[in-house]
Amino acid sequence: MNKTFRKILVANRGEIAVRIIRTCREMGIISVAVYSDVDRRALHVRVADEAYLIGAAKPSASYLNIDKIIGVAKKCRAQAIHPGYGFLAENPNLVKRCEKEGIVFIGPPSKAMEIMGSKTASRAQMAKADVPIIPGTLEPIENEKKLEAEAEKIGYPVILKASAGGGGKGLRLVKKKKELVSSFRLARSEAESSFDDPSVYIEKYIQKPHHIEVQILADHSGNIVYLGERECSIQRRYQKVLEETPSPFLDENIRHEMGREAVKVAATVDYRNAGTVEFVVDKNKKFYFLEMNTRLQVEHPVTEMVTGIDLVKCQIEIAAGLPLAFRQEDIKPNGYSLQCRIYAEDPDNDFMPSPGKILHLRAPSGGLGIRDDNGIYEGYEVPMEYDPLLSKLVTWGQTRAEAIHRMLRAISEYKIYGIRTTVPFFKRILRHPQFFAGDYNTHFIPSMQKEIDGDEPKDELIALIAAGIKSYCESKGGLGFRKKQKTSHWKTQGRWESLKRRP
Amino acid sequence: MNKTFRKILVANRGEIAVRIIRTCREMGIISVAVYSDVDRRALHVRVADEAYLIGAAKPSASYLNIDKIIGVAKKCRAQAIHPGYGFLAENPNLVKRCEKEGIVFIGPPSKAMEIMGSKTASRAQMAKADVPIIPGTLEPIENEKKLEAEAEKIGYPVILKASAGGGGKGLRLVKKKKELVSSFRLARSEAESSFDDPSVYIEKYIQKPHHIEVQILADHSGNIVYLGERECSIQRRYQKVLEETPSPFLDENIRHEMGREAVKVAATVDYRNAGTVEFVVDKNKKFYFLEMNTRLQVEHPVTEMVTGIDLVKCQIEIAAGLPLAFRQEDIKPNGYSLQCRIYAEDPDNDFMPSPGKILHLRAPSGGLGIRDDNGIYEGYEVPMEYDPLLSKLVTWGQTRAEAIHRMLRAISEYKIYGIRTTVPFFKRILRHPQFFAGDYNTHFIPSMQKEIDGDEPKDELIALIAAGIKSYCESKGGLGFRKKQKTSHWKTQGRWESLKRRP
Amino acid sequence: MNVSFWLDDKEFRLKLTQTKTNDILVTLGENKYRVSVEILGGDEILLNIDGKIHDVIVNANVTSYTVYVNGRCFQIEKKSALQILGPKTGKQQKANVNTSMPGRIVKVLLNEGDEVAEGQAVLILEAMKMQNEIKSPQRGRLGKVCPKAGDSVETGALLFTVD
Amino acid sequence: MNVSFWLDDKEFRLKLTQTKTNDILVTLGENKYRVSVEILGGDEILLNIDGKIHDVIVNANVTSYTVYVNGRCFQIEKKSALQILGPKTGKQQKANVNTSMPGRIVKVLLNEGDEVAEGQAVLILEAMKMQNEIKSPQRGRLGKVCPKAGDSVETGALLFTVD
Repeated sequence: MNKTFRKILVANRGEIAVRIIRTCREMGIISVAVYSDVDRRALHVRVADEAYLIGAAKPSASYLNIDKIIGVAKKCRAQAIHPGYGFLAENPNLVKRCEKEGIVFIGPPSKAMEIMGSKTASRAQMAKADVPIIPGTLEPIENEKKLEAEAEKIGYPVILKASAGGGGKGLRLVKKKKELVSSFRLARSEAESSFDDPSVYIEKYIQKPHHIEVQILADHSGNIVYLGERECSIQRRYQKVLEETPSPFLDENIRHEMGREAVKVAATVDYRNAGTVEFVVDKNKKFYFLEMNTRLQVEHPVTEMVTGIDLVKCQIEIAAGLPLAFRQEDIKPNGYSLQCRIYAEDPDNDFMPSPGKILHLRAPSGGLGIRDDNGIYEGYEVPMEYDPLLSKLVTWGQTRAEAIHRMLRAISEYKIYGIRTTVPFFKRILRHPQFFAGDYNTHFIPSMQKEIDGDEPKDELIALIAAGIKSYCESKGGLGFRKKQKTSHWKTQGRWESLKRRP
Repeated sequence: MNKTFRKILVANRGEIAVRIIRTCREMGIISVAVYSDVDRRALHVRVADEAYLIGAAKPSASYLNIDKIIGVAKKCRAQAIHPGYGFLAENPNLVKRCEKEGIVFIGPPSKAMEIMGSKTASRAQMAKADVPIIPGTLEPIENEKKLEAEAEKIGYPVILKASAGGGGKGLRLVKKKKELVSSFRLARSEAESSFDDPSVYIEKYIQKPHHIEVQILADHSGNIVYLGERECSIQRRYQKVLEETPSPFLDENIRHEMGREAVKVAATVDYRNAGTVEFVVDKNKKFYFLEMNTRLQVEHPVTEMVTGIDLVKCQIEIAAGLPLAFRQEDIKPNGYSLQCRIYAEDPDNDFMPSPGKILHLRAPSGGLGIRDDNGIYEGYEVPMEYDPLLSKLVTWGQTRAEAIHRMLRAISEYKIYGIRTTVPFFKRILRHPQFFAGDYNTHFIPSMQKEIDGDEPKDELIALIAAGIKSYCESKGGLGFRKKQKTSHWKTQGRWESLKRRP
Repeated sequence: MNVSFWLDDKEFRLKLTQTKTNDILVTLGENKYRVSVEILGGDEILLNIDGKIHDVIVNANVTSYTVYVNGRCFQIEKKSALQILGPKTGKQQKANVNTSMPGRIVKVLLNEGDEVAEGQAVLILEAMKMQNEIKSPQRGRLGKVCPKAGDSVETGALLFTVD
Repeated sequence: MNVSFWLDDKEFRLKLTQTKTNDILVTLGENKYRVSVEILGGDEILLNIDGKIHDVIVNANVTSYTVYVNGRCFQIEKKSALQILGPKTGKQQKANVNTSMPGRIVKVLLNEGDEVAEGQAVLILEAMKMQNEIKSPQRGRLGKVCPKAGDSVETGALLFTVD
């Protein structure tokens, strides 16, 4: 038997719940899924050992409802809860409740989570620990007078950010002094409506920035290791689109320097669990602490592909009190890995969400260095209530070029029909000479989108011919096409023999 | 552009054709499939860039027909032909014809192929080169008198083998002198009817043998490297069932000794291409040369998983005259890998072939260290004309235990319905304490099959309940079950709300 | 609703009572199971039995259900006890041997009228490059032997009978 | 057989002639294509056009075909030139804006009777945790604005009209 838990409740849905359940099964742990009304047929329910309905589609009634989740855990005697990412993953109340109920929370202690949950508190603590942070205020700006003074001190351009923010909401870039006050007011109002908290702080705006994060693991015994970085600069509206490791922008020295800083960040807050320290890196490779995500990250698979380490397994082992099975010098990342986030969004229509039924699905699985972490199946109805991530397609290669070409091949085999997805969008990125050269920063996608898309005119021709053939079959009632091959091969063989003479 | 070929014809079908086409696509090479009448809808046709019909289902009319394949290659201007395994892969006539037509054959020179194609010729040449071979005759036995003399010299038990043989045909184990002559006659008659050649030779019978093979790569410049071994002792009726690397039986010294011998074998015949040197290893880890397969091997993926090296890519680069991109010291196998061969055979009915239509297919693709090289899709009709290999499910793990548990998890997600497959058979192997301990030889499967299968009685109960529910739905016309969810979530929400009170 | 099924010559009686839109209470012998059901489309059914998930496939035909559970396949007969037990309890019946796979007949080993032992090979059928011995399910005398060497047969075709 | 299709407001005339059981000769303008066809079941069609393989999906409805080629999606209309060109050549027509996705209305930005510019946001629809501006396709005056803030809408529901 395994030395961790007999049974784990996975307090999440979609691809990440499926991914966690898979590791549970590999570890011999009984997995328990929870699901909302619209998720009765979701893949994470289908692959789980046990599953319990916890409420209505609205997250507050189900996936965000601590009472209901704790209720199921107690009823089915789960010894631990894995929160995945999103939903309750960074909610200290669940951690505290778990402590009270004697259930292990597979994550950090509540105190580390609380500190990192506040952008200003974490900045302050990191500044104290001599971790480099972006010049700016550490506290919310109280009034417009202080705002102007700070902006002068830092120097334009500056950026205004919601203290409680994330995902680009309540963000404002200010290039000139005259835009400062109006931007401040807008940012506060957005922050208020998005997060119930109007607090806004100010920072130096980093030009041509890279968004690079470092994966760490920390156990109960104070062992902390870093597992290399992930380059997350391919973003659209502050949302990550494609991630890769190693970053084509970093060199070995900076890489290890960032790794050591990430370990220091974790140590500073007595961290425990897998975690990610996010940095912004300027064009001169100077890096600044941005925030720490105290949970499994969406893009964790690329790190797994180059290190061979199952991060969810590590999380579970750490939560069970086991020491890390390896030391820093044992971690030798090998090769290159990319991840494409496939969303139910229409890239030809301003990335509008596209929920609905998946009528046809063919996902690539074969060949070396391919991984498809999805949460869907043919016939599945993607609900409109949750985020649109359908799948994370991941490739590995001995070289970065090999990983990219492998991704293009995998993308060419990925067929999702019935809803619109971002699958075709990735071809544009992957084939872009700047991306291929590894020469990009967070401005890449906006500038790429301004370029004209070099559509294949050939595809249009094929589509017309296909429609013509379909129309022909309809009018002739299918005529002669073997819709279902019920007759024997031998009987029909002669009929097709003539086709061999086709030039 | 790539520096190899613009266009390659893949002279094969099924999973291996698909696998080669994938690498072609990753290398930017146009892939050309050929197909027989019954393969018009085969997956290898669907994923190719181009495809040409070459004849009737019977292999001699299509996949074995050199004229037709060369004809297509010339017509579509393919610069090279990849033969896969089986069919024409070890036919020197195709190699010679390619040379004549100015088409590159992606494989070894015809001379190396010819030597290795003959068991006796290859044994003779290896004996001369001081490669250890099994004690026995090198030439076919001419008469029964010589037979008896040889058997005495070698010592019982001995084994009789067809010179042209393979796959267990024309094989006879002789334990005592009095069985010798009758076995010899039977072996000759079997050899005659199977291979049109009655030649039989005699060898020492190795007790508790392991079948272990070494992967090598050899380029035009005389560089030859070995990429570790594959343990292939899990066999049923001389057919490999499950392969793994590294072998749990070998130690580092023997491993490298075998690697160096394999390189010597390849050098002896001026080999070029990927190749596999097969050894039989006795219980004292003494190893003997068995044969060399001058082509890609069915089980090559496990080597790819631990080395990260795409063997098909290497074959193509070697054929194009490029030198190997790495040296022996660069090859550092990492972790453990297993492959399960999923066949269209019924394990509950003496492994009878089970061709037919795949009505439902769910293949595992997600999570770290999973690979599924298949040649099927939902709705595909597995033809009865070709071999029954549907898929090669491969896992990788940091430890052997991790790779095994991952395979069990993947197997639990593999659903093929409509035909019988060997999927459930692998659970028995993988869960067997002897297999898990790595303590097995070629006798494992026959002895395991004598044990009583510990079926889960729970599965039977679930099946009964499921049939009951199906019957209930049929009799009530589906009643109330949401067969298709056409109404809105909001409208139906209330109806399901009551279910939350389920205990 | 009450149903009777046969599995491996054993009878099972189930009682099914619908309690909610998607919930059915199943009684089998002494035991009760609360089953929540989702029909996923096609033959896929997702069962939640007292919290435990079972993702099964049920393919129905006139006389039986083919159920796939955890990769294993169960043939559940709808036939009544009498129909099933008939041939077993009476004296030895005539057996028809049909092929479960299409293929080509390589060799016919015995002739009509020959005595056969249980498990003795009667003919050899080739499919998927494998030669398979088709054996007699019981001792007796061969009645008809339908195909000749070289014939192609389709799934379900009668190969031979044993009297 | 001759057919006319419309793609991106351009007309295409195809001539289809069946030459063999699975072979069709397609003429489009000056070009001829020899197409070998396999209907794979469902909406999947495997085309072999002069040796080149195209694995496409064609979903038909009354007025159009949705064709998926290499991950791209093409909407091919069956409508005749007159029906399509009508609104384009005549004077500005009334536009109905329907929603292409289900969701909840977060905010209505303009009222009935208001002037709108082309591309101006009229309301905000939330789906999949994203807020999406629904914009006017043309300049004009808002006719009806159907939903209110807080309403849920289904795919295809009328959101507003522009006169």
